[in-house]
Amino acid sequence: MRYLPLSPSDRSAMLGVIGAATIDDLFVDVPHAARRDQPVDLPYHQAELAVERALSAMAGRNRTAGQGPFFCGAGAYRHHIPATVDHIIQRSEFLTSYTPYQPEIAQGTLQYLFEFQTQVAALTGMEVANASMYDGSTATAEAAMMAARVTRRGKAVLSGGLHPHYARTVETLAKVAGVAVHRLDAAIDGEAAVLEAIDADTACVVVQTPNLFGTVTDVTAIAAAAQAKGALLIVVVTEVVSLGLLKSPGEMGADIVVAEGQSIGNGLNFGGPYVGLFTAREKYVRQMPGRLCGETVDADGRRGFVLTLSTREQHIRRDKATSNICTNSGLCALAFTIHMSLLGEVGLRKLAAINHAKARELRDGLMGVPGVEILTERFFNEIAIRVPTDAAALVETLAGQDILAGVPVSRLSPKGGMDDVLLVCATETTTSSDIAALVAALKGAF
Amino acid sequence: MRYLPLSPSDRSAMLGVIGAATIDDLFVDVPHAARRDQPVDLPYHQAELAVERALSAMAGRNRTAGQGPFFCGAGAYRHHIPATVDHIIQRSEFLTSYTPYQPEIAQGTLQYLFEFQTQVAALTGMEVANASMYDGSTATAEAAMMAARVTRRGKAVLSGGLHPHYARTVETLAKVAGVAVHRLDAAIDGEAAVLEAIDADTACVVVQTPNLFGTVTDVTAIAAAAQAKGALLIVVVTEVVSLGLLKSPGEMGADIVVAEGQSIGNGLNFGGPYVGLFTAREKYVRQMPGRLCGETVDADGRRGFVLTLSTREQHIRRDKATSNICTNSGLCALAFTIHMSLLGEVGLRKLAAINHAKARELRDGLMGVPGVEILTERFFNEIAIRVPTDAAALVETLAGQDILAGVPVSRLSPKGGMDDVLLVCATETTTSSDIAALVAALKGAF
Amino acid sequence: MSMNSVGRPTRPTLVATVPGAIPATLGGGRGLLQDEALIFERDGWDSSGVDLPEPSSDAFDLGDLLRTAPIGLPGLSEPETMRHYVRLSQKNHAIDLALYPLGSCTMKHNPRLNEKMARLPGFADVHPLQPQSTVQGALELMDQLAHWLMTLTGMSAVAMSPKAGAHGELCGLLAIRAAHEARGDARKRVLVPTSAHGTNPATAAFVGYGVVEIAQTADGRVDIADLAAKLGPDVAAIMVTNPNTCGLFERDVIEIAELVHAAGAYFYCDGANFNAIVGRVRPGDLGVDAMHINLHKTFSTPHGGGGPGSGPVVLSAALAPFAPTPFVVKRGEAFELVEYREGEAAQAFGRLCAFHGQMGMYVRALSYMLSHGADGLKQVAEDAVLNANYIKARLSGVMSAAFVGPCMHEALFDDHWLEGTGITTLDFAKAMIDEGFHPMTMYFPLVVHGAMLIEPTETESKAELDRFCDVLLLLAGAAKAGDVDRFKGAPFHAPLRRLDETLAARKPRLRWRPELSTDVAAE
Amino acid sequence: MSMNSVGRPTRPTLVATVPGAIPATLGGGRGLLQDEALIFERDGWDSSGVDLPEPSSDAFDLGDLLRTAPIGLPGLSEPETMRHYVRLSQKNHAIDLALYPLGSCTMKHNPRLNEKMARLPGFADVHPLQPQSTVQGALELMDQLAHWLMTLTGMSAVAMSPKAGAHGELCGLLAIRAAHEARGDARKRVLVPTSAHGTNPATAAFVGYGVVEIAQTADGRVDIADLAAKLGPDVAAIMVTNPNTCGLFERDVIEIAELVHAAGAYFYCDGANFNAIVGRVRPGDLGVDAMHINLHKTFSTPHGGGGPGSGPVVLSAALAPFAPTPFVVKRGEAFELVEYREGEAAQAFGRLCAFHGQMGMYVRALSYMLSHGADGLKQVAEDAVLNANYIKARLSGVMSAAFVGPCMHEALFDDHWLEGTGITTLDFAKAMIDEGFHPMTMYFPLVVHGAMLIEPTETESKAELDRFCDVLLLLAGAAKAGDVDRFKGAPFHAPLRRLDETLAARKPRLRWRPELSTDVAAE
Ligand SMILES: Cc1ncc(COP(=O)(O)O)c(C=O)c1O
Ligand SMILES: Cc1ncc(COP(=O)(O)O)c(C=O)c1O
Repeated sequence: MRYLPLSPSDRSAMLGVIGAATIDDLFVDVPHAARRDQPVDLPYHQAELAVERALSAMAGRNRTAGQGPFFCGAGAYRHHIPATVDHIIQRSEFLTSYTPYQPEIAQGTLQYLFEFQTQVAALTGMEVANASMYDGSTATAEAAMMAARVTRRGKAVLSGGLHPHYARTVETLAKVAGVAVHRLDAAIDGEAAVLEAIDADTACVVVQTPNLFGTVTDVTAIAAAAQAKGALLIVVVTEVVSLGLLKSPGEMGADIVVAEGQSIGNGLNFGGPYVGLFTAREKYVRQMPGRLCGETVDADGRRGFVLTLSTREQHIRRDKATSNICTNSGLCALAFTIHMSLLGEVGLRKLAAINHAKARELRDGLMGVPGVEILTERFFNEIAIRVPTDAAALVETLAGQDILAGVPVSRLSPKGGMDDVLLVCATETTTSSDIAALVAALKGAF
Repeated sequence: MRYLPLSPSDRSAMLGVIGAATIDDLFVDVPHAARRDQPVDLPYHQAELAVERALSAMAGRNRTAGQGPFFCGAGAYRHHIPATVDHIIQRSEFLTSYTPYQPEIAQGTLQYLFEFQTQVAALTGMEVANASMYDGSTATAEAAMMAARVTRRGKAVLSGGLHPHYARTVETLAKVAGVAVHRLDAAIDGEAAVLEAIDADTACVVVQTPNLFGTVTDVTAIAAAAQAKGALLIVVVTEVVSLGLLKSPGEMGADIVVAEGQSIGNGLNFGGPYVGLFTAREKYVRQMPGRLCGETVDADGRRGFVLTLSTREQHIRRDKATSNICTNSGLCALAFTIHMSLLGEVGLRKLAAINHAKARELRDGLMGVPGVEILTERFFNEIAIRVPTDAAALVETLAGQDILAGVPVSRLSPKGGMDDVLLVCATETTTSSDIAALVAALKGAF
Repeated sequence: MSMNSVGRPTRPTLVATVPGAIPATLGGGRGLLQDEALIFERDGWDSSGVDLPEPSSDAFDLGDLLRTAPIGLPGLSEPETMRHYVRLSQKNHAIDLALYPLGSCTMKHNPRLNEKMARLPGFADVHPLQPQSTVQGALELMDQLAHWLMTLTGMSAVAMSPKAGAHGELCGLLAIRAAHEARGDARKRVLVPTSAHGTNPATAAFVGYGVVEIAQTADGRVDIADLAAKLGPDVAAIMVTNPNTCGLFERDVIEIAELVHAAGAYFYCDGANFNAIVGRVRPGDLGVDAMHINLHKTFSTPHGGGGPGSGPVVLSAALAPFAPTPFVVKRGEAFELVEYREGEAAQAFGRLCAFHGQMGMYVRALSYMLSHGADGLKQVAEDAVLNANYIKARLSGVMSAAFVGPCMHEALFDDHWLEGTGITTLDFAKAMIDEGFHPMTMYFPLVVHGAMLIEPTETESKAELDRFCDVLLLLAGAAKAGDVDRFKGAPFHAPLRRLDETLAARKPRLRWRPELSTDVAAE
Repeated sequence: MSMNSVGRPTRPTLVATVPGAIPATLGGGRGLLQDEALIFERDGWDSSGVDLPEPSSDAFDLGDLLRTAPIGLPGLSEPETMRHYVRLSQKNHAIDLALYPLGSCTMKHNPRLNEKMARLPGFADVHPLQPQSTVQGALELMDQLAHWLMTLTGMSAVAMSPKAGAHGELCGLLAIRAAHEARGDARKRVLVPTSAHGTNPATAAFVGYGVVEIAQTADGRVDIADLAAKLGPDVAAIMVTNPNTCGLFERDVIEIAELVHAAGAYFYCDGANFNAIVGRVRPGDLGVDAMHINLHKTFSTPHGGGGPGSGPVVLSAALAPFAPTPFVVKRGEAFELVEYREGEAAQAFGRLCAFHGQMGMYVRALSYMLSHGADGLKQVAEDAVLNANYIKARLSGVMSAAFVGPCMHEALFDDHWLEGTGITTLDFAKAMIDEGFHPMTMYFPLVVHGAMLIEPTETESKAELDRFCDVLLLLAGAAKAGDVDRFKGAPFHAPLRRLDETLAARKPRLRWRPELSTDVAAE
């Protein structure tokens, strides 16, 4: 067994040192009824070649995004990731290290976390960022809980543009945490409607921009109005590349900004692992969930970094912690940081501009398809369209023609009354011929 | 331009320090007629995504060995390479370092070279091995030249089982070095015939086992007879996995053993880069080509390794050097060493046994095809068969059915009179259903 | 091309280095160890390490929404980026460098086959919301992994989506809560042993339960009497780690389960330590109702400097109906994702996150399981336990083991043996760094004074264990002999010396700011 | 899970390390730097790091041919293998760690895109002898790379198969020899400047030519008068490196070519330094007949600790007919390999190796070329030359430049400036190691006393160049101030101190042997 270094003779020598006759002697504390002498009913060990074949066969039964025209977004975006990123994150010293609890021999991880926090804060326009959450949806749920702690209020208002998976994640957690959730009806362009739902017990309003339908919203007024009523504004971003083009939530007055960071440095991976970004105003830092990396010095006066303010965390505060999170998305954060370091401001702005231009090209193409109605007015790289048929069925048909046409809203909200709405997205990986193929296929589809 | 760190302002600041007005001032020594102010007539720089697409498209126009039944060998063998190998050779410290001329900061490379030399010597049963050659064919040519130096004789006798590309490589070099080459006619099982061609001016006889046709030969008697006549025996191995099963050339008395090491740790790569193994009896060490790594100590008495005996080499001895080789196959040697460390003797022997068993299975299957004649009697993992048609045309036909049926001898020796002979090979990557597919296709082919 | 002295071999004077005689370098260099500034401290505000084509249109349609102020993100050319991160990486310890004996963390070898498989485009380049007909292979993989997990644990169902252990705890407690609520039996409290990992009480509190601690016996197990006393109609669940955080198997686990079930509560097992028993003991046979499995521990997906992980939760028949969406079911030959509260998921307690969980980790874990097989996984548990007991045996003469009798996959020591030396567990740990080892888990579990929790895992060779034990015994000898400076000042040989955590917490600097770029040490 | 001191942040005493006060470790550890024995020195004779199925039949048919004696190859489990090589790797300097200013070696950034492309199964998993109809993409790639090389050099043909620079020299001289022989004009000698790289005379001798050295002028170029005097009916070729190994462009290159051609000889150009002029000067415009191009220098394929490389040779119209087999031609839409001396290859001088050359390197080089494009490659040359001149300008005040005037891609210094210090070029170089830099090429070219040849390449940032120059100036200051120990004893901070090369050469130990495993130092 290739992963096990002990040889039979090692094993008996070691049992000798221990003073045990057999390995069973070390399992004496296990109740007899539960001890299994024989392996469980599963296949036995296999050669690397055999495992590789079995998994490759499964992989071969999936249609990859890169294989042909592809327009899916809705919270997960296909971007080109420079080869440098994947090379670096596979370095043993990053890949096979643990959480940097011993800073003297973990400066590699700690310094990139500090850089990550700085980049995330800059990107969102916020004051402090943590060292990552599981993903955008769980970050959103934690943000709502944090708002409740900060405001000591019991209600969260969710916009109708918030990604339905995010909304349901918030609802699931809020329910047991005793926070009431008021979720508005789906609306293509209605983030501001959250204001009407604020009452004296509202801890936060949660809006998304670009929202599920691709609509971009200036939240400045929402921020001011919410704060005036004592509620925090939480802004959710599921496509962080947009922040290369769009005014940041921080500039617009958000109190907490959470985001899905996957678009930078991380592949689609069928939904995970992704990387949640969590940022807030500095005054709320002690209420934030997750790890924080901070700057300090060593005994020789050299600059160094450590995990800090951990008196918020479960391993110190236990049932008084701000969150139960422990393992986060370290390596995905590294991928994010590397990709962002490569891009820089110059590259990010240009990448965002390309995405937007591609989406305009897509929108223009779709405008030429009889029966298709463009629903999203102000967008970044994704729009909602109305089709004269069931969108899910249409997507299935086009998949048969090797075109992945986008995400039907019904996939996310099965009973949302938007069965004819389709979300289509374009990024720098979308080509003009992809768009032409979609347009042609749609023309033939109804 | 992503690989160039200098910014325009860096450039002008630097020109200032240099005291040059423009970059052209630094190119003053170039004759005016040859200075080009405009880029040459080739495409301009492209984004990583665009390059990746262009190259992937080309890659997509090749039928990969792993895509379906595959039986090609004839000097390049498809084996499974553990993922660990490719991971390690991509580490920056190995991939992006130079020849280890500064041993204090190159012990990583030097130690693996020492391990490589030791493994190669053990595998071939020889006393000393060098730090690699370009590939098996150039190693063979260098071996013949070395034999001429050692014996001060002027003729090399090549067996009819020596790979034709190797033979032609020897001939090309021998011609200008003033060494006469006597190359015997192709023979399925005739390595011993070299003995008859030895005369008083014969520096070496070159035999191959397993030879081009897969035939395995005990060279003990050849060694003794050649040495009795004052000639060296050079043994060529193109499939080093065979040495896990077969008596080593060293045990059988060879003076020089050269081999293609690709089978261990290195992929097919359409023919290169591969790794040449070069070994000899210790007494000939100062006549060997290529780099040698040796053990020593540092100023604190710690063990360390250095490149040594370089007074044989071109950078010291210039026109008196044993060879002109400089850059060799370092990283391929590393891949070899890692794969061999994983295998160990236990794994290598088993791998070889599997290869042999697969080839027997293949042979047995082909025996059932009417019209096919098995030509090779004692084989490792490859055999020659006679088919009742032109072998090259047959291979082309079967390729149309997505079966790569092997290598026609006419591909290597176009006028060799063996147009109906096909070389077929099986390794641990060959499945029973691959073999069944080939057998079925052959049954339908003539 | 380079050579020493025109090709003539050179010979140094063979004089060993006198430490004090080593000259400090002029530029601050330390041989191969490169100092490295932050990316913000170089002049990269106008640079980039990517080439991109010009966009085909402008973005003026976005008007006021456009970002005009500088963002503050430096760009580095590709060579600079590579060098920056490679330099940083070399300041880390890693499992690929040496033993990483963090108790409770299961730092085992991460096979690169798994990395390769996770990067197959068929897994890595697939969107979570593609039509299900186009991702049958991905769903099959999830289904197969689920089958392995259920078979290895002997449980009825598994919720795949939790993204780490703590998220799995959340999942389990939410299922328990839903089960109680379905019976109209809202309960308010969860029992947690004092030795529990911090995530256990934190999760219970997060889910709205009051946390009640249960005492531990002198031999490091749950105090059954205390448990019995604290059980009652208000108790929703007990959360027990087994093997527990003292590295011991809860001998009375079946009795515990019976007591808990008799009280109408559920048995949540923290499965972080499953590595000790995988393939040898099925938690389902012990009466467990829910257990998370850290794929990033037992099933070798890499820790990645803190994540990502994956924490599927196996569930008993009683809890299975409440599993969150989504999950995979097989209908005929086709795999299907159940994504909403309908059909099989009618009683689902909700959704834990967007999409379907940590696919990248699933691929790695299944690759590992297929490689090891049922026989290999059993051997994993045995070798993990053997290695821990070997360390315990070798060190017990000098260091004080916290409990007598065999341990499971980790050996726990207290700091009793350091009494009077003036050296603390922390000091001892930092001296280990100089010797080339990562320290063990310290000061956890809380029930043991100055705890040192050593988990070697099964992927350590006897030679490495011996090297480790030899060094610990030498250090212990030095500690007892009063060689205090070696410990108090340690580490001396690491990239940095001990860091000032108090300063970091008192004046938090959580991101780089231009105005603060003067030397922090100046304060 | 691990924490310092029960979660309370700790603060070290802020006392800087006194070098002499650093205690040596007890186990010999040095923090993160791991000592590592040879694979033969552990107990791996019966182990393996692979799992393989049982063979389906025995091998008794091979009878006496079977290997029965032990082979002597240890096997390591996968975790041990990984750790062994990762530990070793950290003892290397690398371009990814810092400037690697080896003159004549062009240690530039190696883009990882190239690595990724070379690993596409369509390139990596293709057999060289598959039917050509199944490898059209591979042949297309070779054809495209050939097109780029011919266009960049302005030459008529290119022989792709040479496996490195020296192999390319062999190719070029064989073509020249064949061209002479085709005219019945067997010539016997090759002219080589004294400053040439060792491979030049070695290759000429290998091909059976007598080597005649040509003198160099005081300004570091070929002495035309000496050349003219030595040219004659017996001279087959001249081998000139341009830019030459002093880092200078051969001003009179066109005149040289004319002289050589007038004498019926060919002009072989060693293209190792093509990086200085790529995209800016076409060797074809200079009268060159043959030139090898090290793809592993100019076109960024990685050096890999010594190889593999690739050395395609571009040829003038005069030499093109003699190019070796194989080569790619396009017939209609199809690409075809000409593998034998027939058709276009009727006059081919032969074959240089099995198969078709270094495909893996071709993919990387083309990936690099497409990325940079014609505009980027021109910039490469300019930045490479700019960086070298910047170093030259910054250091010239203190160190003695070998020649006046601008250099090309590398700056050459001699050891004049060290006179009287007792410090040699070698000593100086070893002190650079302590400061974190790889030494420059030393004692080459031979025409300059104590040569120091510094080639930064274009992929170094100004910041890194400044860091490098700052350190060199500090070191130079120390040298001149008589701080001899810093140099004589250096390196102090590297994994090893200076090695005894004399011992290695006098008592060669070229492989591990069980009987010699006692400490070599004991001798
Ligand atoms: C015993 C125990 N429980 C729970 C956890 C939490 O798991 P995770 O970090 O995956 O959230 C850990 C992780 O360290 C643990 O050791
Ligand atoms: C000037 C010069 N010529 C030739 C060579 C030989 O090239 P290779 O090492 O690729 O054989 C080198 C390599 O260092 C060189 O610098």
